[in-house]
Amino acid sequence: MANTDYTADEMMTIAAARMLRDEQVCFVGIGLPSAAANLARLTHAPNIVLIYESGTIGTRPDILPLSIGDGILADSADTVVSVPEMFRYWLQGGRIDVGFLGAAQVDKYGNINTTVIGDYRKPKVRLPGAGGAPEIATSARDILIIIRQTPRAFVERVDFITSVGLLDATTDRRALGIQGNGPAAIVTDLGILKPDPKTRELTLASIHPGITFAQVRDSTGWPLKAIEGLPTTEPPRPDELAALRDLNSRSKRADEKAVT
Amino acid sequence: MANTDYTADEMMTIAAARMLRDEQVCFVGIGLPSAAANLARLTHAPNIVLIYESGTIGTRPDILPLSIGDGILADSADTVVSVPEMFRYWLQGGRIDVGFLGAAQVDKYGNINTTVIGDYRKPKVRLPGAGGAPEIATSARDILIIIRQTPRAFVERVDFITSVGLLDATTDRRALGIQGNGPAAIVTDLGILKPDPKTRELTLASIHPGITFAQVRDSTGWPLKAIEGLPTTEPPRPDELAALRDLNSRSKRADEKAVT
Amino acid sequence: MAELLTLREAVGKLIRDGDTVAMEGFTHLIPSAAGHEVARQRKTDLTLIRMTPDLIYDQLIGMGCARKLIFSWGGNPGVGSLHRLRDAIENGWPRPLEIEEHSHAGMANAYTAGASNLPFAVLRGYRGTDLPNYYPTIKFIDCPFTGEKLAAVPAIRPDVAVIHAQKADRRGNVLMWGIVGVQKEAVLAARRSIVTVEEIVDRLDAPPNAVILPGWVVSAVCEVPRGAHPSYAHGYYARDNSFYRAWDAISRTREGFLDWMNRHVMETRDFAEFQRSALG
Amino acid sequence: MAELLTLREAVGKLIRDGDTVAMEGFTHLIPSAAGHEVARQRKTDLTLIRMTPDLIYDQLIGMGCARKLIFSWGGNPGVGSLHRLRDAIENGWPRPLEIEEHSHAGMANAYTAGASNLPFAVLRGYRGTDLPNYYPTIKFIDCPFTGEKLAAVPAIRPDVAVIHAQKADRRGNVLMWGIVGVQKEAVLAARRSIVTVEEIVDRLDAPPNAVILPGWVVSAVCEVPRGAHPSYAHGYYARDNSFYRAWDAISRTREGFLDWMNRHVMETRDFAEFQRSALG
Repeated sequence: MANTDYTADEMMTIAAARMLRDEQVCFVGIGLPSAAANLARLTHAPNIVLIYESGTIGTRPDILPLSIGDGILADSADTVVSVPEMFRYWLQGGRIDVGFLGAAQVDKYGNINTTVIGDYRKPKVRLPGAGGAPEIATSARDILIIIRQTPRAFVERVDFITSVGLLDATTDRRALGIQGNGPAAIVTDLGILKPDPKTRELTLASIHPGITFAQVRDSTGWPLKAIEGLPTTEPPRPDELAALRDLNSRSKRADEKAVT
Repeated sequence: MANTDYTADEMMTIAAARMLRDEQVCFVGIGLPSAAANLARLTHAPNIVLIYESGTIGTRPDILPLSIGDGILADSADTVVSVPEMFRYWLQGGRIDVGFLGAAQVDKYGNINTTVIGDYRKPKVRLPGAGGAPEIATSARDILIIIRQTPRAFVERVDFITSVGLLDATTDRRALGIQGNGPAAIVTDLGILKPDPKTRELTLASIHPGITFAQVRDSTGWPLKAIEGLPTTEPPRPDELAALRDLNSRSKRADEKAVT
Repeated sequence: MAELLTLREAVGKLIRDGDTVAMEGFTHLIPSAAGHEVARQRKTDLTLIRMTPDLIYDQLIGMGCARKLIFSWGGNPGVGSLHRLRDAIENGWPRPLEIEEHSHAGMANAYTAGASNLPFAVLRGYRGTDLPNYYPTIKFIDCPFTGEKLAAVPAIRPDVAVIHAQKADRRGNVLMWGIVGVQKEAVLAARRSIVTVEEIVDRLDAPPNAVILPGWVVSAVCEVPRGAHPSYAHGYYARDNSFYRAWDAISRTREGFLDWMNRHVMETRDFAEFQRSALG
Repeated sequence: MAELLTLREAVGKLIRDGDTVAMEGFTHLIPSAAGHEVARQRKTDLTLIRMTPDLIYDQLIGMGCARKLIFSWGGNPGVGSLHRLRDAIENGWPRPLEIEEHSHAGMANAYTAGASNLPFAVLRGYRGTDLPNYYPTIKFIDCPFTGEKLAAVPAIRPDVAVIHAQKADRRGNVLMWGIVGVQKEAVLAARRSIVTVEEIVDRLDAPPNAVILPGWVVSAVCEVPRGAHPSYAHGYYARDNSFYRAWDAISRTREGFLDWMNRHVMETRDFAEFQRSALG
């Protein structure tokens, strides 16, 4: 049944791209989110509006940027604004439908850690830190997270809340005055997790072809549940795969050519 | 002695222009302040930086604008910024040496009224209101005011403080957290008034040629004092007069030509 | 996503009686044609917001469209008074006009807060002036770090913002240049927006970092050539200073004003016809 | 009024030991040459402020120039960790590094407050995150009108801001375009400033509403071609992604790092010589 002529990363990127709709305004993190968002733009969502925190609005790069502020993002944008304007008028302004984030660590309630593993004052591993994520996570209407699923990355409770997800079983985002809804889905290389409407706990909502539930459970740092009648993710369609591979190979060629 | 081949308004504008120094950064009101500031630029202060609240920075109009946002101000500027940026980064930012204002009414302590004559809720005369003046009056390092001197305009106490001068005999600007020094001089068609260093009361510091102290006193709504050994303002020099008249006639011609 | 509409359609659809409406444009790019259309459609009970009411609001106030005005400088620039504004404030004609007065800095910051989805703005302003004595919308707060006292004003969040710009493309992306005032902030602070433009073009050909409003933050774009007259549009036409002076006489009496408005605005179909009627 | 100086002169004159220094440039226009010169002149005890420390601060931290870092995202973009930054935080090498951490939104607003001469900035931020538990510089205040709780951060007011831009004219007016980050705010928030540029020209030929810093708000302008490398200058050269990747290996060990810095930075005279030495 499953076309296995694709990688787990390809499945992940394509599954994430599918969650975006045409004409949505999407605030895009660099790396996996950027790949998925641009794939959406090049397939089913040609009028999606992509925004990068470097200030580029309505950008249409024909290759994937390596950094959040590559020249191609400015060249292909409808407009470029300053970073303060981006965070004040556009993100905080409430104009973002989907905030699309990566993460180093995510917990059962979709809280994100990109700051430290271990104690903040005496970290085992020092990670890059917050960047734009804390305010993307609260100001965008909905949040999508894309991340490879491992027990180290999927933990019961993050060591440090860099960016809020759904907090915990008892604290409501609204009670803290947070405007956005928080994580709508976590797309991984194994499946798609969504918060349970009652408990807010991330629950497996779709499993990628060829993956077993045991595999997903073993890659998760809390006792993962799945929804009733767990569906299998539609495998990558040929047009999706072709578009993604074109994008990746164009990006790779451009990167090699640019070497000075 | 006095060359009388000039008008009182010419003396006023030239006396005001002389108070500006080269390379100062001057936030300019429209009308008389704009005329004086541009005259300074065209005579002894070629590198004065003129800023208008419409967002034009480093403007060098060859004719006088009729409005605060004429096209010539943008065309001849080093840069044009938005109005919020102008008030936030440039005026409030503390970058202005001299705020140059007009007024409808000014009182003994240099407080300015451009809001109402009479009671605010039941005004005898409704004036245009605050505009940029309240924050120019507090954020610029020093304030110059240019205004024709009449008993109606020079009052013991303004009906409404639109923009603070030196408040009164007892209240200190610094105590209110105001950063700028306030009025350094009021230039009129009769003379130049400056605050007494002790009492803060506006005091005649220079009298224009051909004007008597009695005239100035009768044009003032409080018992005006003069400084010891009151000097006479140097009459307009031929180069000053020529530059001012050139500027005025160029402006008049441009205005007539622009009639549609 | 911006719809390309006629101005009549846009005003009919997007501005409702009782709305709070901000028509901005700082001397430059004043949306005069849109102001006329609001009068023509006899919108009422509007709360009008604008830093400089100018002729555009003098007309709407004189026609009785407004119940309240929020502003910071209400004169005829370089000429004198706005007679209809004064008549409304001083004599309640044609109806009482509630006013809320600010400084330019206060309003510019309030628009910025609105565009930023903040409930208030902080500024070094209003200290020592009489305005805070009359308006509870001007408060003073303490800096949580230094204890300094600073002014605070509530954000401006209009129902509708109306601006004029030089160009839009067919996706409704708007480009303006020159003196750009608070127009971007006004549109971003508002729930809905109407942008009239000099022309709709295939490509904006905007320089880097130009002042652009993407079509997806604008409700309607309407092509209205010379739609800012007697204000101006940089690169298209100059300010009509003589009209500003003429307005002083037109607006001085109630009868003269009504006669002129009826003849040239209320009884014309659109701004093109107005111009033929009033300007020859 | 800006002086046209060599970079060596500018750094020597304007940056003092113990200063708080903000070197900004968001991916684009990073003032790398100026960073080298600070290391070359062995400035010490600096408090370094920068949203994204990037290679420029990895180098200064590894050379022991910094006692404190204020930042919001500290990685090698698209590559991985900043090894010198991590070594300083995790192991205190070559000296302990105090850190103060924010979000991008927090820092961008703090720069804006600095440029605006306000003591603090208000934002919808940090809610529900752990950062406020560690830093008293993140507080929550109540809106005086609505009672809503909002975050507040103190303004950034550096002693010196250092940026790179595309062009300046001989009066020191600076023009930049493309991704302009927080550079304008950084310069306006600082007491002193150094701007390195790709070229000094007779006329800027700037488009309308371009991002310009007038010469009178800049302390020194220095012509340093390719001065942003391995970052880029839009219109001049592209980002050197391969150098960012190479940095991972260069900086991984203390010895490798010191060797590279000594050879290519400390023992070269200026950025032109550095480039010949390090990049061939």
